[in-house]
This record gives sequence, structure tokens and C-alpha cells, in this order.
Amino acid sequence: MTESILKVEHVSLAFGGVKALTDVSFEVPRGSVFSIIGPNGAGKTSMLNCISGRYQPNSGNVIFNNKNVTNLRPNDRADLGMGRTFQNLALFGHMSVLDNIMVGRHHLLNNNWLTGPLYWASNAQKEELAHRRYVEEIIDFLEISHIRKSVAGTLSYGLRKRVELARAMALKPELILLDEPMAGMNLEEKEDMARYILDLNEEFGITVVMIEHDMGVVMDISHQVMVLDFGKKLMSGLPDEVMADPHVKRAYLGIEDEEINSEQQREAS
Amino acid sequence: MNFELLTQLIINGLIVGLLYGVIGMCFVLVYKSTQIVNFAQGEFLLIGAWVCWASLIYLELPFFLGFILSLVFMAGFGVLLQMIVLRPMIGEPIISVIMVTIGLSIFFQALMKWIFGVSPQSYPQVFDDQSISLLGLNIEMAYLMSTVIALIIMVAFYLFFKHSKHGLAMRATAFDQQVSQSLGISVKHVFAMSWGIAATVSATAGIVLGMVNGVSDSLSIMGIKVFPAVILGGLDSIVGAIVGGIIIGVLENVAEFFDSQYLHIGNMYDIAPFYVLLIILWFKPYGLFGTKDIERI
Amino acid sequence: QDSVFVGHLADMSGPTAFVGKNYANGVRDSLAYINAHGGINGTKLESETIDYAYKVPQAIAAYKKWKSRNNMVAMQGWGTADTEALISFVARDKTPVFSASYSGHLTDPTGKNPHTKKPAPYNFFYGASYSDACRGLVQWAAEDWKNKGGQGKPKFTHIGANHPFPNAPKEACAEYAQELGFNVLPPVVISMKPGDFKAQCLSIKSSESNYGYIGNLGGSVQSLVKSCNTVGVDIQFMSNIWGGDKDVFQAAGEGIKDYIFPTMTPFWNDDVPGMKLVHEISKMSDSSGEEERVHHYIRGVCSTYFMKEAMEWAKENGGITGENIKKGMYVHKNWVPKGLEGVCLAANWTVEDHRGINQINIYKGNYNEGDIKIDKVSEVTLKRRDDWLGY
Amino acid sequence: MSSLSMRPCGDFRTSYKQDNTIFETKTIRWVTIFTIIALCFAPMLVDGYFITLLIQISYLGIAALGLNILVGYTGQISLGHGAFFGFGAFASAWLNTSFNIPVLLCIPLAGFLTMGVGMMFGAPAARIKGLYLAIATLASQFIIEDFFARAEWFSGGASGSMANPVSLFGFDFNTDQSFYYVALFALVFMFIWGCNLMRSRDGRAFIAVRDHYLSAEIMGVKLNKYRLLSFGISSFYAGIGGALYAHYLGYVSAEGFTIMMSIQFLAMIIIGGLGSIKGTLMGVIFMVFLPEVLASGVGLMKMTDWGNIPMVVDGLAYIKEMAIGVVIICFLIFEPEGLSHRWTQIKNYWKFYPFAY
Amino acid sequence: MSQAAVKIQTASPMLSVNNIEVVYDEVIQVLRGVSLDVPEGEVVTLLGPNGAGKSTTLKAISGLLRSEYGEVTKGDITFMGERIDKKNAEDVVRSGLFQVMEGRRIIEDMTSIENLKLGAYTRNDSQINQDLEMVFNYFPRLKERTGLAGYLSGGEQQMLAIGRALMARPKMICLDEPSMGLSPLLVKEVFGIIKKINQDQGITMLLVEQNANYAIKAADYGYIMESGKIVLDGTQEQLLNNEDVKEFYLGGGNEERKSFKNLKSYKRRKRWL
Ligand SMILES: Nc1ncnc2c1ncn2[C@@H]1O[C@H](COP(=O)(O)OP(=O)(O)OP(=O)(O)O)[C@@H](O)[C@H]1O
Ligand SMILES: Nc1ncnc2c1ncn2[C@@H]1O[C@H](COP(=O)(O)OP(=O)(O)OP(=O)(O)O)[C@@H](O)[C@H]1O
Ligand SMILES: CC(C)C[C@H](N)C(=O)O
Ligand SMILES: [Mg+2]
Ligand SMILES: [Mg+2]
Repeated sequence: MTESILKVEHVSLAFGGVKALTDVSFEVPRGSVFSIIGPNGAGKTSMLNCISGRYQPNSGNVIFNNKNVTNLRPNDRADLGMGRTFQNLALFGHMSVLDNIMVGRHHLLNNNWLTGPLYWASNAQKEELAHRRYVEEIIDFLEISHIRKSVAGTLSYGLRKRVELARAMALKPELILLDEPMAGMNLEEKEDMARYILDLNEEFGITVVMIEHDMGVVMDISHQVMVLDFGKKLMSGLPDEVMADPHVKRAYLGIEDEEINSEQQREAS
Repeated sequence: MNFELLTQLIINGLIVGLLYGVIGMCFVLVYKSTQIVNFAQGEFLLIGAWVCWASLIYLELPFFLGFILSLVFMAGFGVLLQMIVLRPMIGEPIISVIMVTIGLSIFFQALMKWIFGVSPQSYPQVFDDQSISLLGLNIEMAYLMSTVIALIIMVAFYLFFKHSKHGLAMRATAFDQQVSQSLGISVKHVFAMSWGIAATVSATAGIVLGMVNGVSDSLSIMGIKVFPAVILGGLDSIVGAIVGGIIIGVLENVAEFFDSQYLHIGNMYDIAPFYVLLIILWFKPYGLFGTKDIERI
Repeated sequence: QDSVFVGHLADMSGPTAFVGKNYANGVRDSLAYINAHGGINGTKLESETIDYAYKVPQAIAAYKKWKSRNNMVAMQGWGTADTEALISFVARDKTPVFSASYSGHLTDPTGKNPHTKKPAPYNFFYGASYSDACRGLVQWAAEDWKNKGGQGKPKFTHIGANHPFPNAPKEACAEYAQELGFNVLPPVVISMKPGDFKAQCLSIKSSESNYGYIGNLGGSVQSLVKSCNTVGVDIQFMSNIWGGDKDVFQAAGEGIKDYIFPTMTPFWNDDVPGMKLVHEISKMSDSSGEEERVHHYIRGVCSTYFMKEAMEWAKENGGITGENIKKGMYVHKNWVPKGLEGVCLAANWTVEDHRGINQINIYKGNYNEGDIKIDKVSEVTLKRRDDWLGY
Repeated sequence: MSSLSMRPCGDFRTSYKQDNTIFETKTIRWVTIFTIIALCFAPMLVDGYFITLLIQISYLGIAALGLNILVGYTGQISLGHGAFFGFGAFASAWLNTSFNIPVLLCIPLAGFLTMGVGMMFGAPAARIKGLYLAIATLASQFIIEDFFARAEWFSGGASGSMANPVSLFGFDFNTDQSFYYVALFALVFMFIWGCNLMRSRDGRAFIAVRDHYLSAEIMGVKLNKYRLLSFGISSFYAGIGGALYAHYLGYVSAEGFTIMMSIQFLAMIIIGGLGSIKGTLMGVIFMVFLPEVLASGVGLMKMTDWGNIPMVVDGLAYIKEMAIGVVIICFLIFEPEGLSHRWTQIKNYWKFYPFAY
Repeated sequence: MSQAAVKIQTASPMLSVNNIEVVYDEVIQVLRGVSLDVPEGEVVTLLGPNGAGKSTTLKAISGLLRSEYGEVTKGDITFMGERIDKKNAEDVVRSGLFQVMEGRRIIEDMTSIENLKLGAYTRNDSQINQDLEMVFNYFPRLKERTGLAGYLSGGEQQMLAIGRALMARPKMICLDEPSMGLSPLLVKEVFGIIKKINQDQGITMLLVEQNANYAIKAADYGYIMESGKIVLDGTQEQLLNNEDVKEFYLGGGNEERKSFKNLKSYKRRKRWL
């Protein structure tokens, strides 16, 4: 776990007067679960956007797999093996769940607007079916086979989150960026989600960068935690170290030093 | 270079453009509150113009009485139309609603032909002097009237959207009808209000055009003709509509100047605005004053 | 045969309804009248009028319907777009079409002229072609210039929309104008829809053109005249056949002065022998017979009556079929339908030349405080030049 | 529709291949094949008038499907489809007469030529979105229309241009009955092409771009490429439809391809259902038959007693137009998502029958 | 229809939902006979897994179903003695029942202040500016962000949505997952605010939440819903002491809290259905 898959170097980003990020640097070791926490509006999502290419940092570099990707379009980064989910659901609302996930395979498919329509004549059909098989595996893995044919837009919130995860996995990413994957879920579903994240990290070997407000989850499953506050990197380290930091406790968790006990910790979950 | 001709053309463009702006404002108003692009806008003009014409010819009212009467009629018409046809469409996909306005345009086009015939008609003389001279160019009085009206309407709109809570409500409705309802905004009232106002203002423009060019069913083409103006200014900007209108008006005339003096391509008057529109949109994808969509994930 | 079918395509609600309605009424009333008075020497004349609103696909559908369901032998048509679209169908089906589209190239049935792209053997129309009418007008203009004592070369401008119908005579007419010593200026484009044409009028004004041919009709003519009056243009307007009639004067009102337009028939109130029949015919749709009809109506009557007599000939000579009707069009010389003397001009169609009419009557119209005054100013008969056939 | 009652209640597919077919069930597939075979015999069964309408449905249907790919599937409204349709018509005639390319080859070539032009005018789509883009396409409508009237070398200018009939091995498809087969083949071919497109990679990318272009891009879809491509494909369809139209009529005139035609295409796909291939066909059939049905209604009126009163007779023309408007409005009020949506609802109902709810 | 029938009968409740069924798109049935009561001045919470129909219930109450092709096909809803199930959404709001919709749903192309002012759309008094200050007091961050609301971060938008409800000064607020996407500190604060408003201003609350811990503690009474039915209800203590609730909603029953890391996939949940 020494080699780092993602390096963020001195990234700054401002929108007009609002400084969303100021000189943030960090490294994500390959194969790890890396969490970003911080108060609302701290710039966590903006950081993810810089990594996945939605935003161009005003300065600084993003290095993915030893390649400087700072100036690449988002779709090129997907080609390189970067997948993500979104804080505000961003599924293709009118497509079936299956098609949503198939879109994730987009960059791995070769048929195009000329060969695709020739379906039986070209090898489009073969290809589609082969990838379909892979997608079915993901569907099984995430236990969403019962809604395979449902239209994504009519699903409940929690299921949509899961479909998003499936779609990101279909990209066959080496790095997956998750923006609040557990928001809006109850305990049980969070447990499921945590299990999926761990499995995809352990079994599929995908590196995970995750933003999450649920401290229980963050503490339990991440290898490293970084704290952002007002666009600046406050600290990073092992989950326990970060939790123990008095500043984090006050500004983020809202816990007064004296009243730390297990009861409180459970409450935060 | 024939500077005299050029100045005259530019003045002409300014004045005609202002009228485009007024029609454009109706588009903007409806769009701003309902997200609907009203393809029946031209027919609103037409109906207004015919109603006024009929009140002058058949009822033999004095002009200003007939004018006011038509405006009142059109306000009612707009509200009624909204109630009968557009209200059931609240919450439906915008594109379907736009299609409904196309259906309305087909319907009223035919209805007007049926009632008033297919021959163009002129208004009785309204002003003692039909035209006055402005910097060497003769301009119809009706245009001056429309200029004044346009300015008044514009200021009124501006204040309305800036400072009244109805203005806010209209914008909210346009953004998300469901949320607006959840805030207690009556989507129906907002729609009725904007269609009523749009119909009334359109009628003003229709009457002015009728006085200048005569009334005939093809007056409704104005509904399409002002599209470039509206887009140029930005679909949701009242000020933009006026500015866009003036730019298109001047552009047409300048194009005519170069065409007739040098290029001799013909038809530049009608086509040049579209070329320029494409170029401007390339650099300013939301027109000159339109608000950008929020692109955020 | 105890009955034959004639289809009638009309635009009564579409973009050319302004004149289309008048013409269509003429055709429809005539068909009804003929039927009420013995049909084609005893053969019943069935007909149907379809308002296709100037939409080509609808026109074709109507044509096919008549062809396959009614066994149509001839058709009364209307506009440029549909007539042209049907050229090859009617040639193949051998169905003569009498249209109101007067494009020059419809007059070349065999494709003799190099300009002709596709011969139109089954197309006929009553009247001078757009090109010939325009030629007649410039010929008059040349005279007029001389009479007025104009100095130097007069200037000529074609004014109209960039559409097939106004453009049809553009080149042919410009060529002849040049031949007659005109200085032909670049054409001015105004749209078919009414609008504010002050910009175009300003450029006409600055070009100091003397004669302007108007290719448009209806509302846009009226707008043009008004706009040009406002900016004060001094030009002699000459319109095409659809651009000048009582309705235009009525609509334009005060301000229309010395407006020149051609006709192919006399007017409603003219004292000519055949006008009685026209008045009778009009009672088919207006029992009082008093409604004043414009000259397009009368042209519709002529168009129908030429067809009727050709059908009569066909009945005598092998039966009323499309082919025989076409033949029937060629048998008479200086042909005027019976009962319409003085109304329809004497026509000559030949196998190789479908320019039935080569005479243009030129009128001048004025609107004076509610009075419309129309005077005949000239009568031009054009030569049948070979290079003008189908052009 | 009779097929519905035979639909199996559950989902009995066992392989991905079966799951991926165009037809949801075997029954539907057989009904479709049977319909196509039946259509092959149409010229023997119905008269020329019907054949014309069917031909009309074919060429308009192909073009409308193109528009649906652009509007319904990619979410970019176009108001210039009529002009592209016209461009295809002129292009095919022009290729045939100027270069002596056989007509059968000219039709696809015209498609590709139109595709190029469509992409040229679609280029702003890379930057412009939504209604702004719609109006930019309105500009292309007027610019192209003006071009038709002006480009003598291409369109024949005012006199229009002639188009030769389709011919194959010396046989001319110049009657309605024979041309019908060309049109039918084209229709079936283009629709299958469309179905396949939509269930393969690029079709999905179109929908992704429509539903959420930001996340589509992050999923690896090249935004601008697909925005442009959908213009290209839609114009390709328009071009093919236009070319068929040209060779059917034998003559193309600049007059027909107006903004009204573009709007009519839009009406077809909205009424049929945006983003639905079978909806497109339903919409086209609806819009082709509507005026015809109303016209025969008018014809019937005329046979009655007061059909001779001139006021009524003249009025009928307008009543017909008004009825078209009213039918469109009512239709959308009661079926705002188009015919295909009603179809899906009926299907869902049967699927859950007798346990609807 | 378990314990729902034996509810403690107070005076007539402010809001009562009686046995409603909801169908989407004419065929998809989501609610199968849901009944619940919200007494005046209390906080009632509605819990349940994803897709249970909680949001649907709230939309049925506030009349917002229609714009999603949904329909109440059976049962009735009364608010302060008046039937509201057939009422328009805007009339429901005017009668004093305000809903904060799931997923923030702010007007993105307006500024925060404009959004807040819209919250007060139905009000005609002059207190609006004071209330603005009150909201900014609760959420000082909003005051700093003067740009368009669409550019706010997720949490900031959530604050705005809650603030907007406060601006309406309704008699009752239905909150759909108010804590979603908020940082732990803010979650705490928001529930504090909810309690405070309830106590200070006497606003009745119906709270749909995933964060069961906070929700139950903030509520006087709670309902648990699964697959479109109410499966359990009870007072705060009843719920807190219910073994099932403890295990499935609060985490950890009798045993110690498990680490997320050690959960195994064979763990299958128990359902009431
Ligand atoms: N496109 C943008 N334009 C303007 N401001 C922006 C934009 N994107 C983000 N911001 C601002 O940058 C700041 C950081 O936003 P960001 O979404 O990264 O926060 P976050 O850490 O993800 O917060 P949360 O936990 O609430 O989601 C916010 O104050 C937000 O208003
Ligand atoms: N507009 C709609 N059309 C069809 N089905 C819908 C629609 N909205 C919701 N549903 C379905 O109704 C069920 C309940 O949805 P609802 O949103 O009420 O659940 P929820 O309890 O709020 O879940 P969550 O906690 O995930 O928000 C889901 O199965 C969903 O798929
Ligand atoms: C008035 C014209 C536009 C109609 C005419 N019959 C034509 O040639 O098309
Ligand atoms: Mg965020
Ligand atoms: Mg919910």
C-alpha cells in the first residue's frame, strides 16, 4: 500500500469571491479507502469535482496513475479508470436501471452508430451481450436484480444511490469516488452500503475515495481520513487520530471534549 | 458610401426594433413564468389587431376607445385561454405544452380567416398626420405611439419582476411547478396572470402593426420573426428582449443597406439577422442578458 | 358515359387564399353551372373541390384519390408548388390539368426550348404566362417612358419574395427589359408576408428606379405601397396578375396611386356580351347575383369553360378521356367559349405551343377618397417568339 | 393490438439475448412480421389513394424518426427539420442529374450529404442548449430555405429540379404501386436501424446526454461528439426521407419546405411520443390521416342539404383547419406524453392483470 | 393494521390520515391503507426503509402527488377538521400545512434571500424581515453566500430548505429527511432547532427521517412504515424500548454496537411483513 494511485498537488479553486479550495494536497494509496470529511460547504464535493474533471482547478495538479490529468475532459478520465457517484442523484432518469449501468460500459464498448444498428451483421450483438453479462454480475453483487427493468427515475432514493454505485462500478474503475453514499439511508441500508464498499475495495481491488458525514461509517471502514474546513486541508491521518483531534471534534462533530463516550459515538451514527 | 441612406435606415431599424422588443417581451413574460415558448404569440397579435379593427369599423368607436376595449378584451381572452386550454396542461412536459400552443396557433389562424376573411384591411385614419419627419426620415405616427407604450410597459415589467412577490412567484413557477405549489404559490393564478398580460401587450403591438401595414392573417408571422430578437437578448430577460429587438431591427436595415448598395445578394434583410444570431450565440450561448443554467453536480 | 369526374384543387384557407378563394369560386360555380345546364352535352359533370391549403402532400393525396376512386378525366388546379409536383403524374396518367400557375415553362409541351427541364404535355392554363405578362408590362413601360418624355435609359427593378412564384418571370423579363433599352437594377426582395418594407423602399428610393415589377400578392403588396408612400418613393409600380385587383385597392386605401396591373379578362361591370353568363354563373353561390367578383373569378370561369368545350369535342370524337380532352384543346383557332364572347380572350393552343393567350390588357388603378377608379391604359399583344416558348 | 391479450403474465425469458430483442414478446414479433408481410400485399388490396397515403407515411415517418432521435432521445429541439428534409430531396435529385449516379445510390448519398449539412448547422449544439438551440435551428431553417431559392446550380432555383424515378436493373419504379415497395423497404430498414441504434452503445449515449449530460460526461460519454452526432443522424434520416419524396414526385420545388413543415414534424413526434420509435410511427400515421379524415368529413357535409349554402361550404375549409388545431390540443390535454405512453399503460395494465394495483 | 387501531385517543388530532391508498400512473400502487394521526403541538416521526412510501405519504398529505401522476384512490386526510385530500397543494399550504420536500428542491436560479422570501409567499405581515434574521441566526452560513442558490453546497441547500419552511410560519410542517447530507454538528443543531420551534412557536411537526436515533428522540410519537403499510407505532419510550426497533433502526439491540467493518453479508434482516 505504498504506491499512490492519486496525487493531488496544491489544488486551489475559487468561484468569484468564494474560495472553495485553497492549496489542498494529498495522496491516496492504491487499494485503500480514503475518506474526506468536513463541515457543509467545506469544499469536499468541489475537491471530487476537480479530481473527476467537472471543475478545472485554478492552480495545482491532479495526478492519476502517474499521469497528469489536470487538463483532461471528464470522459477521458473515465477512460483511464475513474468512476464516481454524486451527492445529488445524477442517474439517467428515463432509462431502465440496466441501461443506466450499461452506460457505464460505454468506453469499453466498440460498436458505434454505424455498426451498432447493423446489430446482427456486425459483432455488436455479441459485444453487447458480453458486456451485459458483466453488468449482470454487478447487479447481482449489489442485489438490485429485482429492479433491473425499472425506470431509474421512479425508484426510491436509497435504491437510486445503489444504482449509481453500480453504474460507477460498470466503468471498471481503478479509483472510485463516492459523494455521500449513505445519505438518506437508514441504519440497515448503511450497513449494506458499507459492506458493498468494503467488498468492492477488497474483492475488486478498487481504491475508494469517499465523502461521508456518518462518522460511524467513516471510522469503521476507512484507512485514512482527511478533514477539509473552509476549503483548506485541516489535517489527515488514521481515523482514530482524526477523531481525537479537538478541533475536529468541536468544529465538525460538535462534541465537547468532556462528553466523549461511547454512547455519544453511537448517536452520531 | 451613402451616409444619408444609412442614417435613415438605422433610425428606421431603431423604431421597428423597439416594436420587436415589445412583442419579444410577451414571449419573455410567458417564458419566465411558465417555461413555455408561445408559438401562438403571432395569433395574439392578429386577434388583437382584428378586434380593434372591428370595433372601429363595425362599432364605429373612436380610436382610443376601441384600443382600450381591445386591450380589455385581450386580457380576458388570455386568461380564459389559459383556463380552458393551458390549465389542464399544468405539470405536463413542457414540450407538450409548447405543442399545444402550436395547436392554438393553427386554430386561431383558421378562425380569424373565417371570421374576418383573407383580404387585408386597413385601419381608418387615426392621427391627423399619418407620419412625421425624423432626421429626414418619414415615420408613421403609430410607431411613435408604440415607442411610448413600449417604454412604459418595459419599466412596468422591470419593476414588477424586481420588486413584487408575484414576480418572484412567476420565476419560481417557471423553475419548478411542484415546489412552487408546495410553497403555496397558485400555479394557476401565475399562469393566468402571465397569459393575460402577454395577450394584452401583444394586442398593443398587433394594433400598431395593423395601423402601419394593415391587418391580414399573415400578420401572425411576427410571432416567428421576433424569435431571433428574444434569443439574442436572452429568453428570460425583459431588458434583453428590448435590446435584442433593437439590434435585430437595426441589423435588418444595415443588412439591407449593404445588400442594396454593394452586395446585391438579395434577401439579406430577412436572412442576415439569422446569420448574426448564430454568430452571437456562439460567443454568448445564453444571449446577451439571459441567465445561465446552473451546471452543477 | 353518363358522367365524368373533374377534380378541383383550391387554396381557400392557406397562404394564397387571398386570391385563391376568388379563383376557386369561379371554377366551382362554373362546374356547378355547367352541370345544372345539361353537363357536357348530356353527360353529367361530377366534381369535388378540395381545399388543400397550398400543401403539396395533401394535393397529391387528393389527386391520387380522384384518380383511383373517381376515375378523373381532367383537373382544375391552382398553385405553382402542386402543379409542378403533379407534372409527371398527370403526364403519365394522361390527365389534363388546368391550373392557375402561370409559370412559363408549363407552356412547352414537347421540351423544344433549351430552358425547359421537363416538358409538360398535359398542363394548360388560361392566360398569359408570368413571363409574358411581365414582358407585356415592360413593353408598355418603354412606351410610357417615351410618352412622358423621359430622358436617358429608364431603370427597371424586380420586387418580390425569393420564392418560385415571384421569381418565375424574373430572368425572362429582365432580359426583355434590357432588350428594350432598360437599365435593369438588382432585384429587391420583400417577403411574401406583409411587413414593414420601409428599408427596401429606402433603397429603391436611393436607386432612383423608374419602373418596379411587383411579383408578390395580397398583404405584402399593400405593405409595400404604404411603406414606399411613407418614405416618398417615386416609382411606377407594375404588378403581376395576382397583385392587382379591387381587393388590393380596397385594402391599401388612400395612397395607392397610378398602380399598373394586367388582366386577361374584362371586369364585372364591363359591358361585354359574355358578362351576362358570368353573372348567371355567379348565382350558383350568390343567388342575388349582385356580389361583385374580381377578375380572378372570371379567369376561373374561362379556365373551366375552355375545358368544358374541349370535353364536348372529346365526347364527339371517341369519348371523354384525358387524351381526347387534350386533343380537344388543339382543334379551335382563335377560340372563345360559346357564351363568353368578350369575356375570355381568343386562345390558341397547339401541340407544340401551350401559350394559349398572348394578349395582355393593362390597367391603371387609383383610390380616391373611397372611390376606386380603374382605367384601361393599353393592350399589348406579344409576338410568339420561339425563344420565349416555355421561358 | 389483439396481441395484448396473449401476453404472458410473467417474464419468462431465459437468456440475455432474448432479453435484448426489439420485440418484447414473441407474439409482438410475429404480429409485426405478419403486418409487414400483409403490407407487401397492400397494392393488391387497396386503391391508389391508400397507397399514396402509405407512401406518405413512409417518407414522413423516416424523417420523423430522425427528428425523434434528435429531440426525443438526445433532447435537442430542432425547428429546422423541414429544411433538412428538403435538402435531402434536392441533393438526391442533384446528384442524380449532375453526376449520373443511379438513383438507388443517390438516396443514401443524399442522406450522408444532408448529414454533413445537419452537422454543420448542429455545430452550435456544442455550446448552445435547450430553447436557445431550438432557435438556432430555426435560423438554419431560414438560411437553408433561402439557399434553395437562390442556388440555381443545386436546386434549379425558381423552376425547381426534376428527379428521375428509382430504377433497378432497368426497371423503373415510377408507378405508385411499384414505388410503394421502395418506400416500404426503406421504412422497415430505417426503423430497424433506429431500433438497433437505440439498443446499442451510441443510442444509450444519446439518452444519457439527454437525461443528465454532466454525469454522462463523467461516465465516459464524449458530450460534444454525441450532441453533434445526433444532429447528423437526424439529418441523415431527414435526407433519406426527402430523397424518397423527391423521387416519388419526380419534381422538387423550393416552396414546400417551410417552417410549417418543421413544425409538422415536431407535432408528429410529440403526438406519437418523444423518445419512442413505435410512437413515431403512430404519430406520423395520426398526422397523415387527420387531414384526410377531416377532409372526407367535409366531403360528407357537402352532400347534406346545407352543404350547398356557400357560407357553410367556405366555412368548412376553415372548420377543417380549426379541427386540426383542436384535435392536437385535445389530444395533448388528454395524452400529454403521446400515444406510446398510452400504449405502455395499456401494456402495464395487462401485465399486472388481474392484479392491477 | 396492527397497533395502529389502539392509538391513544387525545382530542381530535390536527392531522389525521385515514386508511389511504396511493396509486402512481394509474397502475403502480404504493400505499396500501396507511393511517396516522398527528396531534396538535406534537412532533411525530415516520420511519421506514427506502421505498417504503414515506415521501409518498407526505406528498399525499400536501397534495403534491398530482404533479407526479399519483392519486389518492382510497381513504381520506383531514387537517384541522377539514378534508384536504382533494385540495390543491397551494390551498393546503394556505391552510397552514407546509412541506419541506425530499432532496432540498430549492429554486436554483434565485439567491438564498429570494428563496427565503418565497417561503413567506403566503404571508402578508410585516415580520418577514425579522424572520429572515431569525433564519440567518440559525444558519449563519447562508448569509455569507449571496450568489445563486444552485451553487450552494449540498448541506447549505438543505439549510436553505429548512429555513424556507420557517419563513412560512405555518401551523404544521412536514419535513422529509431534513438531516440528509448535513454534517454531524449540523444534524444536532437541526434537531435542536426542530425541537425549539416546536416548543417556542408551537408548530406541529411530522418528521420523516432515516436518522432514527435523532428522530425518535425528538418525537413524541412515531410510526414505522414498510412496503406501503404502517407496521408499528408507539410513543417515544415504546419505540426506544422495542427490541426490533433497536436492532433495525437504532443499531445494536442488546449486544454492543457492531463495527460496519465486521458485518457479514449473510446477515439477513427481519421484516414485520
Ligand atoms: N460552481 C460553483 N459556483 C459557485 N460556488 C460554488 C460552486 N461550486 C461550489 N461552490 C461553493 O463552494 C463551496 C464548497 O462547496 P462544496 O459543494 O464543495 O461543499 P461540500 O464540502 O461538498 O459541502 P456539503 O457537505 O454541504 O456537500 C460552497 O460554499 C459552494 O457554495
Ligand atoms: N412518480 C412515481 N411513479 C412511479 N412510482 C413511484 C413514483 N414515485 C415513487 N414511486 C415508487 O413508490 C415507492 C415509494 O417511494 P417513496 O419515495 O415514497 O419511498 P420513501 O419511503 O420515501 O423512500 P426513501 O427513503 O428512499 O426516500 C417506491 O417503490 C418508488 O419506486
Ligand atoms: C397567387 C399565387 C401564389 C398562386 C398562383 N396560382 C401560383 O402560381 O402559385
Ligand atoms: Mg458536497
Ligand atoms: Mg423518500
